[in-house]
Amino acid sequence: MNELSDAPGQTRRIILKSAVGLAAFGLGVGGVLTSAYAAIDPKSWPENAFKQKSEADALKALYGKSGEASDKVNLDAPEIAENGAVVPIAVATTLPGVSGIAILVLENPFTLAAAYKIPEGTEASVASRLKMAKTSKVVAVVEAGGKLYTATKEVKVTVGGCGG
Amino acid sequence: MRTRTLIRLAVLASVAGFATAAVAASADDYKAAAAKADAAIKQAHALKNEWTTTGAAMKAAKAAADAGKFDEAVKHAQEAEALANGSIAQAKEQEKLWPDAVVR
Amino acid sequence: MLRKLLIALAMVAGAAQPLLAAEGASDPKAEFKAFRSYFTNRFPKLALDDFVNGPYSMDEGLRKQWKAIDEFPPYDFAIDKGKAMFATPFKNGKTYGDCFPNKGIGVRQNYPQFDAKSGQVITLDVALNRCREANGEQPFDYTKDDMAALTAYMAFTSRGKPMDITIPDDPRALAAYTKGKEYFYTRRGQLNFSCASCHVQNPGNHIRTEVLAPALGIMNAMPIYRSAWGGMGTTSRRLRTCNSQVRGVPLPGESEEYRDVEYYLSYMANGLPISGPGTRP
Amino acid sequence: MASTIRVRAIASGDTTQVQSLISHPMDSGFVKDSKGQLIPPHHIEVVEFEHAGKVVFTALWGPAVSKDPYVKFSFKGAKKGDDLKVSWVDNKGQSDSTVAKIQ
Repeated sequence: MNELSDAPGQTRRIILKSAVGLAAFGLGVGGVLTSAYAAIDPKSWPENAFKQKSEADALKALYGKSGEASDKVNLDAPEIAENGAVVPIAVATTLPGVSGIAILVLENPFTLAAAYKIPEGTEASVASRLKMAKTSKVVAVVEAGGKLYTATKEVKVTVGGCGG
Repeated sequence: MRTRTLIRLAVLASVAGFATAAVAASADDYKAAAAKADAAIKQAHALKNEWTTTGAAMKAAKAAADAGKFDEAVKHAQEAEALANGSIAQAKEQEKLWPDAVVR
Repeated sequence: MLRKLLIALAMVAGAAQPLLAAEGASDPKAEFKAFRSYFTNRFPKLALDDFVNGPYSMDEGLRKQWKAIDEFPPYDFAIDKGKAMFATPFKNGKTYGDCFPNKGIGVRQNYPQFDAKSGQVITLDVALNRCREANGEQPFDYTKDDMAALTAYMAFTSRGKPMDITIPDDPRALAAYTKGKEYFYTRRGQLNFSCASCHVQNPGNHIRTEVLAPALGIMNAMPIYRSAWGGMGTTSRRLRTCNSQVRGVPLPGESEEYRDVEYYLSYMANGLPISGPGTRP
Repeated sequence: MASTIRVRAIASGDTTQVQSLISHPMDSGFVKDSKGQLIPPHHIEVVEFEHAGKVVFTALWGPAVSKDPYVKFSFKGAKKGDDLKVSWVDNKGQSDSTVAKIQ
């Protein structure tokens, strides 16, 4: 952890709160971050979207609109998760003009699990590993051509990933 | 499978124990019950075959005794004794039975 | 819920009882053959080398998730840590490598060993602590991360090498083997399960949705990164968890019983490749 | 100490496949410690992947991303030997970055 710096989280949190609206807007545009050479701009994290408890609210906070189901969105998730702590989930699409991909776990305490920005030149395909508290619908969201497209699949979880 | 009935026996024994102790128990009753349980637990320990539930019952017994609830304390101590005896019976029975399970 | 589980397991167990045993002394060679054919007969389509992948050899859905996780496994960090520890000299300038043949690289498949001097079974974990103590260092906890990282690295350098356990011509070695076998088949805990109840009689079956691993090759994957732990754990940690899961009080790490059962199971897995460090749900 | 970031970036033709694993607890804020106290949330919020001065991929993560998080994606326009910079920042303001060679 050579470059690990320990900034005061409290202060940053306050700064973040005032920047929420701006952050969400920035993501809606879905462009390249402007801080290419500098350190990451913490304000680029859409805090408000990650606080929402429903699919509709999360999508509204993240993209400012709602989605429609599409068979062009491919969601690869297991039927039964081996452990809710580590559920491999991949999303890909053949849709053109993709600018973002998000994954929602509807039964988690907060719906939005991860969002990815896909600039031009990057393929509309991403794999990651998520935590699931219990059996839930998982929603893959693709932002393409200014519209949102979704695919939904239920993943069974018997060993929850939220512990406790 | 004779051993499988052990658990049921252990539970029954603890219930029976509770029934006999239903007339308000004293600190001495608890001490006697705890001593019997401790002796059984020691034996189970020597056989390296303790059940986690035995320890939990003993802990509950001590907590109840500390709170002055001796009826409850006696009940839990008797439960612990029954569980410890179950594990002792299991260990002794398994000494003879385990070879039957070996893949040949 | 646990009662239901107990009854369900007892029922499957009854349906798949291995042949009744004749009492008597151990015959490791004959037992090895019988153990091997029990599993290959039960899973005729499974490649022999696949048994070491535990539940992933038994269930297609699990296998797919494992493959996805194994593309870049979270235990990589533990291997790195173990590698760095392994390369770091003790205060006296010596290293772990000095305690092992071939400097400790690619030797994991030869453990556990029977040690004629002490008359005991020496697992890799015990050998590592002996090495530390011989060089004036404090031993590691057998259930904690440091030991897990060291053994993970050593297993990694032995990946694919066939398990190669010997039982020397010494009555004490045979006795240790027999004790390990006894531990494996002895029912314990309030739920009245033996190791074999799950891993001989019910491999591939579910406890709720957890898939039970076959006993054949089960040690080849050690140590394991369990999602349930969120980290790498030693063989002792896994055995202690097994004990707790059947409501038995676990033994201290690397107790004689644990070492002996590892000896027995590793001998049964002779010829099967080392797959450790493994991942498990 | 070693970097918290591991990267495998492999170029094949015009496409580079990137896989990354980051050592991080990703505490969700819903798990209790051994004393029954809630462990406060501690998770990575943003991960950026840069090639030739351009951000080619950004991950925005909440507390529901697994411990030691992993991500895989592919992008075009890089070749063997190019640098790929990976950096992350978490909700406590901690951060790390590394530069990997595309293979």
